[in-house]
Amino acid sequence: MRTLRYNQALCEALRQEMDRDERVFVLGEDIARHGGVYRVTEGLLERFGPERVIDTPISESGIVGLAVGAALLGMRPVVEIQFMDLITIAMDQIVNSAAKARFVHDGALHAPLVVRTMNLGKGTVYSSQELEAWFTHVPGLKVVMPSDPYDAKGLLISAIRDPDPVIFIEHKALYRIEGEVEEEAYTVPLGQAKLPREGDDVTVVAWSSMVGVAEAAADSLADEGIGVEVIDPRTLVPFDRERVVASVCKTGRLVIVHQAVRRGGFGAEVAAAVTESEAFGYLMAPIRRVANPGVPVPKSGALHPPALPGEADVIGAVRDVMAYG
Amino acid sequence: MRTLRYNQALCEALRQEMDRDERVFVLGEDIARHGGVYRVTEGLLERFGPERVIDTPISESGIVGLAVGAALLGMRPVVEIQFMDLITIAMDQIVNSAAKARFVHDGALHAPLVVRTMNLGKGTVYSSQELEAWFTHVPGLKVVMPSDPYDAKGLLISAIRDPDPVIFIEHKALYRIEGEVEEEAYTVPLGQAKLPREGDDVTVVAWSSMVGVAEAAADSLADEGIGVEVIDPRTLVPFDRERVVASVCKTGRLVIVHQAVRRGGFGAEVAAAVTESEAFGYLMAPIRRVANPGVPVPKSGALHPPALPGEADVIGAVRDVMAYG
Amino acid sequence: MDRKDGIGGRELTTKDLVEMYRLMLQSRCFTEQVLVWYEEGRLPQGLHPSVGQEAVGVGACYGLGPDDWVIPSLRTAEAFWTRGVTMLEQLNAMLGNAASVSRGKETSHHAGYPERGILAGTGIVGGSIPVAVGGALALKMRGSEGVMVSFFGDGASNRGDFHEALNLAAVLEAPVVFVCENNLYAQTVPAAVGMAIEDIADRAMGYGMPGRVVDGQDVVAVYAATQGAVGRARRGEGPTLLECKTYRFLPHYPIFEEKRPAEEIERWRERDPIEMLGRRLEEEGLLDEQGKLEMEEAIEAELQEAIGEAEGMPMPDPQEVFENVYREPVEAMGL
Amino acid sequence: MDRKDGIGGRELTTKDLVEMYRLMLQSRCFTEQVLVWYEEGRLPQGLHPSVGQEAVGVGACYGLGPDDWVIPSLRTAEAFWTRGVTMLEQLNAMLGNAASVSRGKETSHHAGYPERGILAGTGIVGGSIPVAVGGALALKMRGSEGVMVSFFGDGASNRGDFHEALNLAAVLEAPVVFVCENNLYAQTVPAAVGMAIEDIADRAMGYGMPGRVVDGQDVVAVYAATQGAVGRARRGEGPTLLECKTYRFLPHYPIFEEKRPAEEIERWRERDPIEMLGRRLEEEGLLDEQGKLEMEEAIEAELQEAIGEAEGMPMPDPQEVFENVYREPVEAMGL
Ligand SMILES: Cc1ncc(C[n+]2csc(CCOP(=O)(O)OP(=O)(O)O)c2C)c(N)n1
Ligand SMILES: Cc1ncc(C[n+]2csc(CCOP(=O)(O)OP(=O)(O)O)c2C)c(N)n1
Ligand SMILES: [Mg+2]
Ligand SMILES: [Mg+2]
Repeated sequence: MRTLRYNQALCEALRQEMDRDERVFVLGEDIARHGGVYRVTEGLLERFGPERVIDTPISESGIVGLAVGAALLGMRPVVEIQFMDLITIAMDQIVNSAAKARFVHDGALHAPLVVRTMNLGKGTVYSSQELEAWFTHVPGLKVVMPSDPYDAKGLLISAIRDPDPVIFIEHKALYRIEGEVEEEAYTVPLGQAKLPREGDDVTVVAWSSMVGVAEAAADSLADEGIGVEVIDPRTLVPFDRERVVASVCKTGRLVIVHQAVRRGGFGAEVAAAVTESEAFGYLMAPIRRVANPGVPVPKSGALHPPALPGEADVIGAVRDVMAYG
Repeated sequence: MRTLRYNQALCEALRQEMDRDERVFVLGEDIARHGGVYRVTEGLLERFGPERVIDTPISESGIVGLAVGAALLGMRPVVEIQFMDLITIAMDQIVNSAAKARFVHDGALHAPLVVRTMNLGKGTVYSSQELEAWFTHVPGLKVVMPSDPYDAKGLLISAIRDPDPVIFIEHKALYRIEGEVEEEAYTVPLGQAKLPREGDDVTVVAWSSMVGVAEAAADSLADEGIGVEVIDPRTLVPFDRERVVASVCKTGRLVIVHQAVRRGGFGAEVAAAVTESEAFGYLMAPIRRVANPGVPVPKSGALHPPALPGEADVIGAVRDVMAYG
Repeated sequence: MDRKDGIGGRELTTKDLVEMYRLMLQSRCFTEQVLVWYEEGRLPQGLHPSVGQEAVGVGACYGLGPDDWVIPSLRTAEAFWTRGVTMLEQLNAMLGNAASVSRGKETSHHAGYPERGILAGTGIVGGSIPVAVGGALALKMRGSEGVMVSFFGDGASNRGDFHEALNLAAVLEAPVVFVCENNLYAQTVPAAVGMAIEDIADRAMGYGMPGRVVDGQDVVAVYAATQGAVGRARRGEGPTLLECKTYRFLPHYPIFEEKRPAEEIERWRERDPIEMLGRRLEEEGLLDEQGKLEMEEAIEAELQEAIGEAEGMPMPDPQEVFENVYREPVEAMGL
Repeated sequence: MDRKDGIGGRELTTKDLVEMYRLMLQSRCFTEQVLVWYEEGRLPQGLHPSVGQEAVGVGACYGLGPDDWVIPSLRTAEAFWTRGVTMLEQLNAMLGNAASVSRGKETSHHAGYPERGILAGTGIVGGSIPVAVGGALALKMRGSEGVMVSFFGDGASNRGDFHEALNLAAVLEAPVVFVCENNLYAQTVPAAVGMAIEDIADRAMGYGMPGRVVDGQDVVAVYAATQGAVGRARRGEGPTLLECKTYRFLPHYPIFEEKRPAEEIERWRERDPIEMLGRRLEEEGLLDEQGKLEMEEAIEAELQEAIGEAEGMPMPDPQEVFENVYREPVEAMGL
């Protein structure tokens, strides 16, 4: 298989879906003439023309609302919101117009739109927030967070074909990573976790940019003789609960890693779900979360270490749960 | 002490704070001429005039942004957002303008505003969402959810005097309940839970409209010989973690009750925090959450039973955790 | 046939005028009766009465075709009637019974009837304006001749979504007609407190589209203005903002106290849209007192029958609440 | 002294004109130097160059008093200089060192300097327009004579917050001046693609406030228009929208490819605001070639000294990230 970068894999997914299905169109700021700030929509304008590749004014709420209307009347819009912090403007349209359309129409209509956005991880205070947890709390929305180029393509195709509104969250730290990607269009089903590392001692659940960090930590810990099982759920809604629960039943220890703020983060949901499950009886140590400790992400790199979770934090947490009891 | 209804207690808090501090003013839709849909601002226009009691156009984002600006330049605005679902429009201003003002100005300025809003519990699909979890995830915000008239007054006064932005969440189901309320202005500190019921067998953490439900369940369960300790955290940020952890260390069992959707709800955070804490070693049963199981709140009462948690659900969950193992 | 001044639509026949009268009358009868039933506790909810504003929804929807779509505001009951929804259907929706269009999931003013070109609006005032633009864009992209009509109030025109939606519609040349029902109040806040302008139509200029003030009490004027705008949209000439000046004769919702000046209400009651058309029909000898009475009796009969039938319907199975949250059942989400 | 046509402010002296020239020149030198340092990896970030637009921020802020406040856009570097912020201060902010105004928490274009009447804007385009209205309202409520000046781009004027903010300002008669820097592009999207109108000033009519088109390359014109609007606001006559037509000579941000038509850029470069004022100063014998050179040298010297000093500063202690999230330390939140 050839390799592609994460952003190229996404671009290929869009191109192939637009080739396949003329109802698919893309819209957002700087996505047409410029090809997207992260080049995910590069070349689409030239191929599909300005009717299907639309540069919009700065109107995040308006364009998501517009996409909902287009989806309800038979199109398959893919909106780009330039970074996650901006989605704060479009929450009404996502939560009220999109998420509830199928419900209020009792299935007679539905809103098959994809909102692509990205967590930037480290930007300014106003461009570093990771807000996936909000969307998981809203019935009607699916939430997808690919961690590598292969999944990026396959999950985006699944998201576009999915009949429900999908919040598709990319990550700036991943756009340049390369990986093998099939040329043909393919789907990665929503709701199936993958296990980039298997191990018997500790389960580490991580997603998006944190999967690589967890893998690196697992590799270091292997040298210490600690077997870490890394689970990448790939989609938070639907969530592959069974896979996580089975792993914790095996290892008896769980560490959850995300870059978002710990308090109220989706890690809490994973921890709570495991604690509610049959895995409870197997837990040998408290569940640990590695996450932003509750601060805005500051601009200065000097202030990053305590704010942003890294490999050392994961290693520390794994050692802690191993040492418990 | 005389008794007041919850909404009257809130109104008294506003009136007394406006008497005390001329920087305090209120704004929102239908709050002046009409006195608020739930009469929380009744009589304020007559007493303080239209400069300090402002009926605004329907501009939720604009009025929260406006309140942030006024707060930064020395005022103490109290905004009303007519119900929680509407706050989806104002998320940018809350999350970016308000929550981060102190941080980006490194304390040289801060934004002492209160956003009052209410969970309606049962309305239409579009007026029943309980979204407190979102705000707990945002560093810089405090989140207050009083469950009775006494706390309503004392916590609102604390919120107004607090130098940080506070999301103050009332509940429609509570507005008419009566309770004893001191005439003088008083504060209930943010971050201190209360224990409306003490018990040794199971800890039940519940807030807002669910406190009464939990109390009723506790009373029924007492007849069965089960001692339920009900904890009302009163504020989710700051959260009285110590009190909850100590209780679980004592009882070994935890049930969390909220009306919001379970997935991604604040109950997950409570469960995760307890699982991470020293209480872990005392847990004798899986933690259980009683909450909306993941559906929009439907309009028809016929569809409510599975969607809305009630006393029977709390009783069932408590019995479950008692029966475990 | 659309004239340059934005007046359009085919010539209305006697039958049309009588039917418009009937639709407005039905709306009035339905609303007044529902409010009584609500008072009596016979219905679980009231509604946002459109009494006084009937000409707007009827005039704007009359003349729309099967490919056209509308999104009513919380108050545009007339859009439902004019698009062919029956009183029984809306009563089912209000009761939330198993026969209702959403099988109890949502109520009448947020009901969608896709096969009659009605999309449900959300409860967030102004939120459906961008949705309407998207619907219009989809119609255009799919090569349909259809046009979208978006209804909202004066209050909604102060929402950011109004601004973004009208701007988007203009740049995308979406086939949409914006019908602002300016009834001078947003709940209890006078339009004059919510904005420092007289005519919302003036906002159109800021988007590069035509804006017109329309007499919202004159159903024929509303019809003609809407048809003019619909014609423009159908020909690919883009969106139009119509501001229909109107007034609700009743409070926002039953629980709201009436605090508007009595003389203001009185003044507007003199321009009752039903009476205005009724007088014309009478003057032109098209419908006399007797005809009106028979019409009203027919409506009342249908209404009484409908409530009986609606009340006789079973309620939905509670477990249906887990359906149509997603295509898959809720449990499939794993959490 | 404000004339009826909205032109106002005291007569500018020679000293004023030379100082305005100097401020624009400093902004240009700073930006160009910073972009080089950024290329060289000497600074951790670039900036949104205002090259070509210097007349707007300088003209609008010149003449503001100590009680007045501004919120700059991401591109209004000139607001900082004109309000007295030094190049050293902004370099500290860019480096995120311990001496920076936010001790590393945020960067230069989102920096606030309260003691100089500068509020930090957020990174959400348009988001600070309602905040400015609230600031203005606070000034009015506190009985201050101060006026708020809100800067934003053409792109921001398509945001819902622009609409809500201008409408609120009008109904509340807030002492605020809206200065739209219309540089014809929002990142890579031409204003003509983002809106179907020529003049953003036309939007003012929809709120009931005056809107004026201003030559944004002519610093004196910007000064006079702003002073006129500030005078109105100070007298309690409410807000004004000024649209300054301008152009950025460089791409949005260093990473963006230049795709705008070369001839368009060329055309605007002929109206370089610094050269325009420079020519006038020369013609009027107020500042000659030599004087300009000396001025530039002085700026360069200050700049070189500043970077040395800024680079010599210690970085903040990482634990400071836990400060000023709340008044209390983060741990006090319990979770
Ligand atoms: C965004 C939003 N804000 C507030 C409300 C509460 N609310 C419901 S109807 C209404 C007034 C709407 O006024 P207008 O748009 O003029 O329509 P009208 O009711 O007069 O027909 C308000 C404030 C809401 N539903 N949505
Ligand atoms: C609401 C929002 N959408 C998108 C962005 C990304 N973005 C940053 S600057 C910019 C363009 C702003 O254009 P304009 O308002 O004209 O200001 P200019 O950069 O031209 O000075 C965009 C789209 C943002 N920061 N905020
Ligand atoms: Mg109205
Ligand atoms: Mg611009």
